[in-house]
Amino acid sequence: MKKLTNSVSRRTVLKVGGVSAMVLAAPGLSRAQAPTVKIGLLQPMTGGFAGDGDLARIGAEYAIKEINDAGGIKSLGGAKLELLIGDSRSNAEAGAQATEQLKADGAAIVVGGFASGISMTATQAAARYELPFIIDCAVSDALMTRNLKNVFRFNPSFSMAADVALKNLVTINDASGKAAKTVAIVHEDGLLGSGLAKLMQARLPALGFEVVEAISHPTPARDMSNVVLRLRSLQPDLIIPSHYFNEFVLFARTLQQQRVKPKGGIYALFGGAASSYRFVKEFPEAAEGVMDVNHWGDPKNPTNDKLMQAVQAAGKFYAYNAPINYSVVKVAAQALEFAKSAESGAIIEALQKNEFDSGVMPYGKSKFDATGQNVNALPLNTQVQGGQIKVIYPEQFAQAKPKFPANG
Amino acid sequence: MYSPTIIFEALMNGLMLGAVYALIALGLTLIYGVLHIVNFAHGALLTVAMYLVWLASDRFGLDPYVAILVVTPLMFAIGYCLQRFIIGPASRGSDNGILLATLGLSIVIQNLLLAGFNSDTRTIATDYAFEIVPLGPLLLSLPRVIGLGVSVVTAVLLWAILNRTDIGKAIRAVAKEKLGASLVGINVAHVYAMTFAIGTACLAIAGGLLMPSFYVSPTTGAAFVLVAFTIVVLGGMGSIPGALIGGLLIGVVEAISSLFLGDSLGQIGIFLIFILVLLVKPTGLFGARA
Amino acid sequence: MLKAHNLTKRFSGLLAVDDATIDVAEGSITGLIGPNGAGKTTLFAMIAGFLSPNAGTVTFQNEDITGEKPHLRARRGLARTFQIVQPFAGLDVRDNIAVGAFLHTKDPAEARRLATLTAEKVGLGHELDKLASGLTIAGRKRLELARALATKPKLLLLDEVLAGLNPSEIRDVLPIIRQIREEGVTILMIEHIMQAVMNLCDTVYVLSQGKMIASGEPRLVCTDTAVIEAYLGHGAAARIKAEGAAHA
Amino acid sequence: MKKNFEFIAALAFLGVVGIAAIAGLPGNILNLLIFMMIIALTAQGWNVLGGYGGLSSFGHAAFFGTGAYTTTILQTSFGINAWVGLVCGVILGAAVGAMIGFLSFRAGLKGSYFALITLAFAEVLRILANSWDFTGGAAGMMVSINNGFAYLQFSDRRWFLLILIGFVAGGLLLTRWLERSAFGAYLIALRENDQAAQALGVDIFKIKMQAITLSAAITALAGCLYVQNFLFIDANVAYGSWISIEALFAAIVGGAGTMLGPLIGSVLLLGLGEITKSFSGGIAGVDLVVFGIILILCVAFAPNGIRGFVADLWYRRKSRGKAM
Repeated sequence: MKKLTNSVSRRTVLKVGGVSAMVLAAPGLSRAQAPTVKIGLLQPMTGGFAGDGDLARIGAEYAIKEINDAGGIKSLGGAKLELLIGDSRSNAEAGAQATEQLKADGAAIVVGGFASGISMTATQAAARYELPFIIDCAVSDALMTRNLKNVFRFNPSFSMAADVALKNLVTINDASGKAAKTVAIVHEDGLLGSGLAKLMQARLPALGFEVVEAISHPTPARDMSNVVLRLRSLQPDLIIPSHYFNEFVLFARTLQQQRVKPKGGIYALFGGAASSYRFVKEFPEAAEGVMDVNHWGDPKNPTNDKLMQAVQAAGKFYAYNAPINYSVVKVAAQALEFAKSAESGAIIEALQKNEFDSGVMPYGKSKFDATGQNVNALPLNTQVQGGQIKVIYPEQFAQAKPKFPANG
Repeated sequence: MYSPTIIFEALMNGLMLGAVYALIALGLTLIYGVLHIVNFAHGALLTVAMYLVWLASDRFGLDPYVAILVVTPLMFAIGYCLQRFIIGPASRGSDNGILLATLGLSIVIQNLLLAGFNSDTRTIATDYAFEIVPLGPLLLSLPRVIGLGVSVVTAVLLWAILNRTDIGKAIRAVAKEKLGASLVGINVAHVYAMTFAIGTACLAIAGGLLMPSFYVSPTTGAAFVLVAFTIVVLGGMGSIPGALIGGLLIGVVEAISSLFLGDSLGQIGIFLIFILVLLVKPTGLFGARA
Repeated sequence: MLKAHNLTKRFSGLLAVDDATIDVAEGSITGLIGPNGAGKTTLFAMIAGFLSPNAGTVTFQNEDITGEKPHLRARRGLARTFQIVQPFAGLDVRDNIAVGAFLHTKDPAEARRLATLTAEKVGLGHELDKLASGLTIAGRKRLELARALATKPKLLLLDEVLAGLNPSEIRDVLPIIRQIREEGVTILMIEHIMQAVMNLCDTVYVLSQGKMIASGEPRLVCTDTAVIEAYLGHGAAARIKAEGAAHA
Repeated sequence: MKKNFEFIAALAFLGVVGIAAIAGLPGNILNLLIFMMIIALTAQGWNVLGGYGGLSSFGHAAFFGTGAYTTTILQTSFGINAWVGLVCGVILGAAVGAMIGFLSFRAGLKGSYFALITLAFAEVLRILANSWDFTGGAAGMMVSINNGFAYLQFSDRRWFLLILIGFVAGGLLLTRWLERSAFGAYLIALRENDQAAQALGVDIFKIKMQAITLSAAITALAGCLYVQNFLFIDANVAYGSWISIEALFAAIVGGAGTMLGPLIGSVLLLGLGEITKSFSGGIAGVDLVVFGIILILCVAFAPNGIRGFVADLWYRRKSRGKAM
């Protein structure tokens, strides 16, 4: 049984390899028909996260157009890139299915994944074919502990981001003369929120903060007024929230309504709405002063502005999905360039061995370690100031000074 | 641990939110009491109502509270048609058939909304959403206070409709004795549809009360409907005072338990109440004898 | 064989059966009659275990079964039919009867063989493969009977098996009931059709407004003043007697 | 006779699928088939209780999830063999079924009440699994990748599909036994009329308990196999309402209370879902709208599902043929 398995899969690999070898051999013969290499973009185009998928597609398409306009993949004879979109339908199972489909449709490499659960099953599906997969923004640490050699992560992991967030918080707080001493954590009871709460409770005390309470709530939440009531009674200097978009909006609005204004303001890590222009435009008052540590494009990179305009032209609100997917496609293209082949093994090797330009992300040179994690990935601190989301930290990317304490 | 003011305020919060829960449950329990069915499409219909309120505000600039006046007859018509032309004929009176037809309907509605509006959440920004009514040391949210008031008025109105009008009498007759009612010339299919319509119209009011401070997405209704089921079961399936008191009770329980236990565990509390009532006293607090 | 003594059942204040006693002798056909709403079916339900009495005892073959569940009584050999026929609509006639036969055998083939035999006994032999929902009223009544018989009862409780049948159908069913008794099954039947009661029963009990008002040989009971008044109203007995005297 | 024909036809269908898979099918088709078989098995479980017993559960996720979590936890936290995990998962799933059944049937719940309480139990389990540490909390759990028969994981998923086909065929066999046995007759009898069944000596509590336990065991098995394929589970996947709904959908659309219903339903629904998705041009939810409409249409025009509908047509044609 086993033997048959191996021989067949090897034959399949050979066949695929053969086809691509033929394609690669072709350019000399038929210049007019430029070969194409397919890049799969796995995103939730439907379901609960459809909005995120949409932004990601805009970013990815922008990158593809840029690359093709600049002459395609040069080491593959100017091969043009074609974007295949796989719809993960916002759930883990469909994510695996869509990855299979991308493979069947001939994707040489897949980027995306978006959420941790979806990325988990999708990368596993890709592993069956040793199909290279670069995760765009899923943060769960567990994703990179599986020894899947086809899987890479472009974005910072949760613990990397948490380190940065805590370090920056201390720096900002120190600069204000330690305005904030007590902290309340308000989090959704899912993967993101619970993980954050646990980590913050473990590490904040050592940094001189007192965690007065960690309040969890379900998603979707019907009501935040009782959570806010508790906060009013606790009077923390700083609130660290972690929710998805809807709950963040509900929370911020309820805070505003109940006149709860913690001195230090709101400091979010991967905040659901804090880095969303939609929130900022729809509820400017509730959003003002909110700080977030999140994936964010380098504001000093001119391409980032162009991306923002492209998003606005499509009638959407800008969020990190666009720049990060623009950049991850760029990385994939560079990997193809290095690999000089559209074959899985070569691409994986190229990803392991080289350094990459990070597109519009503030990662400097991206480099993947043995687990596949980009060691130079870095989240940015943002703050809503005057109805704009401004980068406030680290300094080399900062557009504005932090306003801290936000309500001081 | 908490100051009495905070606890009292949580209590008020619970009462005020519970009133809106009760309004949602009123429709559900009315439909159960007459048609003897659990309407699984109730949550989806609440979502429809909320979208209609949102549309009225977004497209025509209507205030959500004013929109209630427009959306209520609309929802009434939708409810009537659904029961008269889809659920009724499709289920042919079988209990299981109705259960499945309403389940199918809820899936259709929810996903039509998804296809039409995608999954973005919609909110209405109003000037008064953040207003508070200071009551001594308490800060009560204005939309919530309005919610409490309107819910109580609606419940009284519903009671008056059932007890003082011809259709109300027909509804009560059908609820008591379907065969007898049809023998004395009451059109049972019409009465069923009217009941469903009234129950659905209640959702329009609930939608209007929620929108100023809440959001709507295609799955929003689902978050409320399980609570509504609990209230209906707790109050006694089919009992209108039961739904009202059950709603207020659940609101208070939720508020107090989330104050002391956190919101996540508060949810389990609701389900446990639900399970316990079903197991121990399926007729609920005010239900008719089985 | 069956002793139901001093049974009382209250429904939220309403006294449906009030201290009623009934004895069924082994091998007999015993009738239970009474005007509509007298509580006959309630009494039946208590004997079969579907309702538990507020007071009184049910003894079957000298064992107290008052608190026992219906299915355990069925296993003792106490079977009942329902006034409103309740066929298992999704099953064909044979399988309907087999449900009863499974009480004594777990072998599907044997149960279906028994079911076929029972069906033939009640005259359903040619409709074995029909769905139960496709039977006529008379057919369903027979099915109801066959299903109960398939449990091999010692005592059969028949709740108006003749109601709703036309005279010729009744004529067909009467010998079947007699035949069942001849095979050693004791029968207690609720019946409205007096012709059948007079014809079949050894003993008759009369229930009126929850109370047992008379019992005895059918002929005697029918002339009992209390019985006539229960059916026809106060003073009716006297009128009938007077009329009878006038005719004589 | 006709039941035999159906049974053989179903086995033949499964055989053809198996042979086609061995001969070589693209990965996405293979994936779809695997998923169809998992849903078919889940629905076969639902069918025992909901179809034959007439007790519509809206919370079969409770069993699916328990099976899935049990095998996952045993494998990852205790290093227990996948097959042993599978057996334990099935047993624990059955136990949860028995517990829910004991509570609900003792209280005499049926119809809407039973539907609601099963839904509530599944939700409670979902919330608990989402917050407990030993279920991995909200992060969910992963089964590590280890290919081989002993691990019930295969680098070549055709073998996995074949195993699934085997289980689904086992489900068919079980259903066939059920239809002929005393247990099955009792189950249908209590569905149609529990009082009449009691009068015939049927211990309805016991039969219902047996039915929910068997039903839960089969669905738990499907949950275990689900994990072996996706290797990842979290509370929303395991205990989410989607699996309850899909189990119920497949069984009812295919034909509740029939041997072939669950298989027909799952193949049809998932197949149709794929087709709709490819035609809906990326608009979300269209496939589910179609599902919902099919359910309503089935309730209205084919109360015995596709299987019943086709059988009716078949016999009507046959009897017309006879008349001529």
